[in-house]
Amino acid sequence: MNFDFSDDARTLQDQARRVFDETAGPDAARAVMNDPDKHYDEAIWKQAVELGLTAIRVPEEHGGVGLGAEEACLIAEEIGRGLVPAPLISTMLFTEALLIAGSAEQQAKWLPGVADGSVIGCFGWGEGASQLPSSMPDTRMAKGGLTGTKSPVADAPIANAAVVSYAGEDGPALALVDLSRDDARVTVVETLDLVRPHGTIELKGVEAEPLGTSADYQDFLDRAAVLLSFEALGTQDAAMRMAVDYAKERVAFGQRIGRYQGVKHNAADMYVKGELARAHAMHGAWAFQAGSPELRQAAAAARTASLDAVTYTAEENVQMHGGIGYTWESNCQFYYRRARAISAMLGSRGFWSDRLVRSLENRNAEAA
Amino acid sequence: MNFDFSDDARTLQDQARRVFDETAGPDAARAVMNDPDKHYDEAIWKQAVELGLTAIRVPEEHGGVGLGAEEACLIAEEIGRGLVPAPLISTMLFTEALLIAGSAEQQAKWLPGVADGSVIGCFGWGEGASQLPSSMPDTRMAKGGLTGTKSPVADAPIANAAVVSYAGEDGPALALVDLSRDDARVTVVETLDLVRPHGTIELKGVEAEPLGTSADYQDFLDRAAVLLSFEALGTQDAAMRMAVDYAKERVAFGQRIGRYQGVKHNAADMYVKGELARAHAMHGAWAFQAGSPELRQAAAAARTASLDAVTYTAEENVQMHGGIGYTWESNCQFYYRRARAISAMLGSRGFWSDRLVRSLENRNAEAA
Amino acid sequence: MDFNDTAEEAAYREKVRAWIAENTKEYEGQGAAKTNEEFVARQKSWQKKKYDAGYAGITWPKKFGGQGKGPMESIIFSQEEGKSAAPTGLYAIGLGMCIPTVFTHGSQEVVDRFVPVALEGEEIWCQLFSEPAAGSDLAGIRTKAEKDGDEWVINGQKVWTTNAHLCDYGIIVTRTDPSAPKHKGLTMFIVDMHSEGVEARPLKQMSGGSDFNEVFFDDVRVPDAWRLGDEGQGWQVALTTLMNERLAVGGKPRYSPDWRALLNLAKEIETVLGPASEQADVREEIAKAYINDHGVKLTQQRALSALSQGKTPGPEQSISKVVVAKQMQEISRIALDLSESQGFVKAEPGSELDRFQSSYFGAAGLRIAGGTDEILRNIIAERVLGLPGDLRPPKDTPFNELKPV
Amino acid sequence: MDFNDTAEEAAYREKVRAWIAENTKEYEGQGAAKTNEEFVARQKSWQKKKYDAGYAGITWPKKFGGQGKGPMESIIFSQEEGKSAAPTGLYAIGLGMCIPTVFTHGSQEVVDRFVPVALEGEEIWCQLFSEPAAGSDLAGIRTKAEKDGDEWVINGQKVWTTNAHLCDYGIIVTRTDPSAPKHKGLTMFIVDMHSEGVEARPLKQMSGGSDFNEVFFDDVRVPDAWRLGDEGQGWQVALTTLMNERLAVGGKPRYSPDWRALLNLAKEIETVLGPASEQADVREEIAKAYINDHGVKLTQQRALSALSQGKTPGPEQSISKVVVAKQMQEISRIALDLSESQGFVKAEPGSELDRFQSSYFGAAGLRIAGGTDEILRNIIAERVLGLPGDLRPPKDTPFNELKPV
Repeated sequence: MNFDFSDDARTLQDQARRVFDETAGPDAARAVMNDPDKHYDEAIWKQAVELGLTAIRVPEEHGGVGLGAEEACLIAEEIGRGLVPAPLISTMLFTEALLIAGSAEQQAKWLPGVADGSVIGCFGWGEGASQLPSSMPDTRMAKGGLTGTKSPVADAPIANAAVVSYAGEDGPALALVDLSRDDARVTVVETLDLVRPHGTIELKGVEAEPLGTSADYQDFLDRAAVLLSFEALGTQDAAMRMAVDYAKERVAFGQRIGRYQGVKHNAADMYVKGELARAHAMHGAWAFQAGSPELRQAAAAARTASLDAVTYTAEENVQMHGGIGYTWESNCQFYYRRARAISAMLGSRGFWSDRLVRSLENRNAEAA
Repeated sequence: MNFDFSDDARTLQDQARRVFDETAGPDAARAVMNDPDKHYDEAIWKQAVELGLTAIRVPEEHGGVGLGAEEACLIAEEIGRGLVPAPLISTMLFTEALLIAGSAEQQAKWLPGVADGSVIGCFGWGEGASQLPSSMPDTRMAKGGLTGTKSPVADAPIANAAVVSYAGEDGPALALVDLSRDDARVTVVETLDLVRPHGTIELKGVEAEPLGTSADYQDFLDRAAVLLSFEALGTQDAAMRMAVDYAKERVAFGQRIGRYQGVKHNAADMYVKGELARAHAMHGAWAFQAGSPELRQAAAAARTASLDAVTYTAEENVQMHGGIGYTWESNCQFYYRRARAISAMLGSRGFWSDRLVRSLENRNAEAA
Repeated sequence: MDFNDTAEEAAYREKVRAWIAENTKEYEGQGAAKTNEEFVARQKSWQKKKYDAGYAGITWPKKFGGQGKGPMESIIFSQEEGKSAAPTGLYAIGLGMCIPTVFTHGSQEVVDRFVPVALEGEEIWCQLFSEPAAGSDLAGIRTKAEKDGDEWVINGQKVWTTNAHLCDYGIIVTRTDPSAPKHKGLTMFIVDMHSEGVEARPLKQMSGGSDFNEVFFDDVRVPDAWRLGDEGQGWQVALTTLMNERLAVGGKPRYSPDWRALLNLAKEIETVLGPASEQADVREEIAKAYINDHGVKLTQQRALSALSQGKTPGPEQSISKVVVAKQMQEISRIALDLSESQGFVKAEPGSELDRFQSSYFGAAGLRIAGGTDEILRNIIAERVLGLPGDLRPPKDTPFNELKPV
Repeated sequence: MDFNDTAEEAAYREKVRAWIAENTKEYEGQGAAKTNEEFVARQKSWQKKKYDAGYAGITWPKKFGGQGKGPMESIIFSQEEGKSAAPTGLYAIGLGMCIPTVFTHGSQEVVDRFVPVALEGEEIWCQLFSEPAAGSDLAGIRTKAEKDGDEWVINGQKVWTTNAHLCDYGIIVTRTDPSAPKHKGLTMFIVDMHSEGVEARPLKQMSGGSDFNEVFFDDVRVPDAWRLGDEGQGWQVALTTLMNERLAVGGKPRYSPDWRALLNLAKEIETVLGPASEQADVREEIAKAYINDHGVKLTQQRALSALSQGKTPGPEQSISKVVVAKQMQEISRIALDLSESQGFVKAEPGSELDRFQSSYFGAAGLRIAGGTDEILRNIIAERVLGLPGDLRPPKDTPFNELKPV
């Protein structure tokens, strides 16, 4: 048994972390937020491409390096930690959709561009209030044309192509849309996250290709959940470190506030939630990599636990900072807002805890 | 506006508290627990009767003092605080059922005995796992004979008469059974509360009288919920005081543990939960007394909040005591066990929070 | 026990309701003020009307221009005022906290100069307490005041000052003796917000709003006659102010959504099992919201009853904010989650969802403002339950020799 | 990343599985032991078999009679042993905590005398640390040891001693110099539990069970040769023992119900809306239980991976108990609530409901045993996150001059 990432994967993670430590983080996020014309930091995107981060999962035949889920997960964690203001997570999800469900032609058309950084991808499932990732979308395909409205879609305003959910024959399924087409209309939509751009994709009979089956869609949800769990864990860890660092320095009533159990136990709770989520996320990474049937439950557990961890930590990070944490100048807001963005990316907590129990029920029934 | 109990009611409460301070409390509870032949403390019962506590709600025409809900609630609180090992709460519920739904004859037959202490009453709704106070009971009435099994019924082994729920025409309703009849079989049933006796009442066509309508039954549930909320608050307050007293004295790492925020904030949470529940319980007492239509929601809120408060406090009282709190010799166990008993007495938290929302929905719909 | 007005209360309510109805007509249908000037002008006009009609300072002693009535009258007036179109808010801190401190601790001269004008609404006041390094630990403030003849010279920075940019005067806590122990070297003054050297800058919050200010003091001079209490007695004087604050705050912000908002939102959300409002987990949250929100309201009514009977409501009041702020954060997050991806899209201003979104940010601030959850729990445990205080460094060390541990 | 056994691990597992299967036949179908003697006899026979076959002290150094293997082998053996009918438990503390302390700190003489006999199972050991006034604060113990020639005389009381009434020897922390600072006046010894003056009394728990003892020492004599470590070094020696404890505890008690138990219970409970297992609030609790329970299991596997790669698992392990104990209390309470009034009636021994009822009581103890939730959170915050310690009274005050504040 070896329940840890490989040394190679860790080395890649360290590289990414070093780069993002220098170039990304809250300051870079703030720069993008403050510039209304800037949807992302192109220099960081370029650097990430040069580092091969968009190419890790792309097979060698398509110009990538063909690495596994472990590497992708650890990179997602670093993207989360650095609040990286570039469309890396979106492009990762786009890539996974093609890997799971894309035909040889579809892969050959899009993946080389992903690997060399010329293609930014995005993924859209949402259509309005109360819809869940498992609901049948209103978006329909007829005669190769896709009609519907997907919103909010992260990074849509800067993406070249989108994978979106639509009403497949026996459940929601994925379709691929070239956003450079004139009839694919993308408008910017304002969200609670002021850094990552979001868009509405309006499709009125836009030419689009189906991408696999509805079973593929379900598998895609699992993989996406695992990747987003690692993003959440990176963000959570950064917020926790920020809180802890402040508690070590801030003085009230003559002592550093980190001495008070009220503060200390709060920090411990952040850590406990983070570690529980990390264990499930690693389980998910293993199941993803190994193609194990445990992936369904592991992914749902990882998503549920990581949303809990990042939400709690983002909220309590503000609290631990006191008044200063509530100011615009403080970096607390980036974590507070990003936690909402991660949740919106793929259905919120309630959907995933229910999916977890459904998969546990199935497993229980099989065992019986 | 005067949102406080009357001075007269407070005076009565003080009297009861003084008496129970001397005679009841954990030591008296322990004595009953340790004596397998003793179901309750007859001396305390006698004293309570002499003090008029069983007579407070009984109309003067039946030998009582005809006081209102305020007094009954405050007495219930003292019974809870003192863990009083005598069938006072059961008899109070029995009395309320007769007051709400009893005919002139029924009242004349039973209430004088309640007032002078010669009648111990009890109330039974439970019939098995998962049944709720609102479910249609299996117990049926046919030709004046009642058939069914009610269990666990608090104080049944020592009661002269029982009010039980049965399947009325349009919902659960109440019936009155004379337990001195040879064919009313009561057996002792062991529960998690080792002080208050519980029984199973087995009825096979036992002669019994209907007590009011199913609407009366619903009203009775509300009043019972308010009374039990006050019992819970008394128990909660006693457990909190026990925890706080210990935290003021116990020393660890050179200081009284009450100085640590970990302990202090826990105590504060006990207090906050207790005060919230108290406010709702007082609202319930007012609505009970005033016959206000707000009673339904106030009673459900009081019951939900008081179960939360007493459960939390009973659990954390053990925790705050550390190892000693987990011993048989410690009095912590009485509160831990009694919290379960109070819950079992009338449907647990989930039922009542749902009933609360249902009544809020109705109110909301009326307002719209 | 009686939730209804007594006969006297009902009569008073009737009287003020009629007066308010008559006198707020001009504000009806007015939108939000477009400029600071317009905002201030409306507030001033309403305060003046109240003053003229004998509804200003309802609970203040008559000798300070008040009406000498009980808290119940004051609450009744506020309730009726709240239901009307009256423009309120600007005087809450000045008349609720600052002026009571002025008339309790100021010289006769100062009282005569400031109190009537303030009550009439002519001059607006703010409270200058918190500093960047002294929030919960107010006695840790560093803003200096040094004596220079008959005047004092103030240097330093305050923060979280409500409406400082609209105010004429403020009450300020300063350190006048850094070599005295922390709590003993403080002195309080009245300061003219229009003096040279005072600069108020809006402080932008995480939510994007700017309800507060940072205020910088650069060689600002105040006359010794404007001192409140003796030199070195600033801590005691500040406690008076804070005592009044405790009575004033604690409620739920008006814009904050309650159980009803969650119920209404959940009713509109269709799930495979029917409306979300029928799901057990959502119902549980609605129940919790009612228990917390309404429980706090009932607790405040208990305190009000005590007050009106001449009893002092205890620090039991502290439960209010500790319950309300966290509840507001939870209910908002739950509503956003229930709304799924739509909950993440910036909502239409004024919509139900917008209220939840604003509250999700506002709650993070409310959990801190006026005492963090942690400080409030300490207060409850220590003052109500009698638990001992946190272990702290020695109290008698001179302030300028304090070394944080 | 690989959850499966490596080839070597699989081979080892195969080997031990076969051996265990062969050697536990005699225990199959045995009910619970009826007497202490029978209980001890079974445990002794199994330990002896393991010893003879080379499966005792798997991770111990060979020079102390161990097998010198890695933690993975030890875990594999325990896993397979756990699936069998083997009677285990009595040696967990002695061989897991006491004897490692003995062979780390005892003289050669002492090691030769005690270690092999203990490993063979002939002598049973207990750990005498906690006292009524020293639980979390172990260094606050008061049991005295005074030197008398070549012997020490022990007086005092220990508590929460597992199986003291069945044990032959124990390791005990005593205070040998009350005038030294708290942590510096301690010394550890081996004590013969059959000596005159030792009395073990069962300690009844809130749950009704008696898994622990109080042990009284009245002029009990131990030879100086049985000292573990130097005089005054007892704190350092005790830390060795506790370090081993940290590796040993943390898991969930075997009898404790998990998410599966709650799911099964909820499936059987019919509500007006169908089985309780379909209700959103119950599903949420099942999900939480899985996330906590299985998350802890996975975290332990992470630690095991680290161990087997020669890395030291950090105090990250502390999260285990803090999560598990509270989760156990919650899930049990929820199950009892779901069972309504039936959940309150003493359940059939061995039934699902009985497990929830026992766990509701057991959890209250588990939240305290081996470090309260509060202490564990402190450990996580201080040792993992590097936050500063609680402010405490001076460390160098002589123990007998300490005055609690």
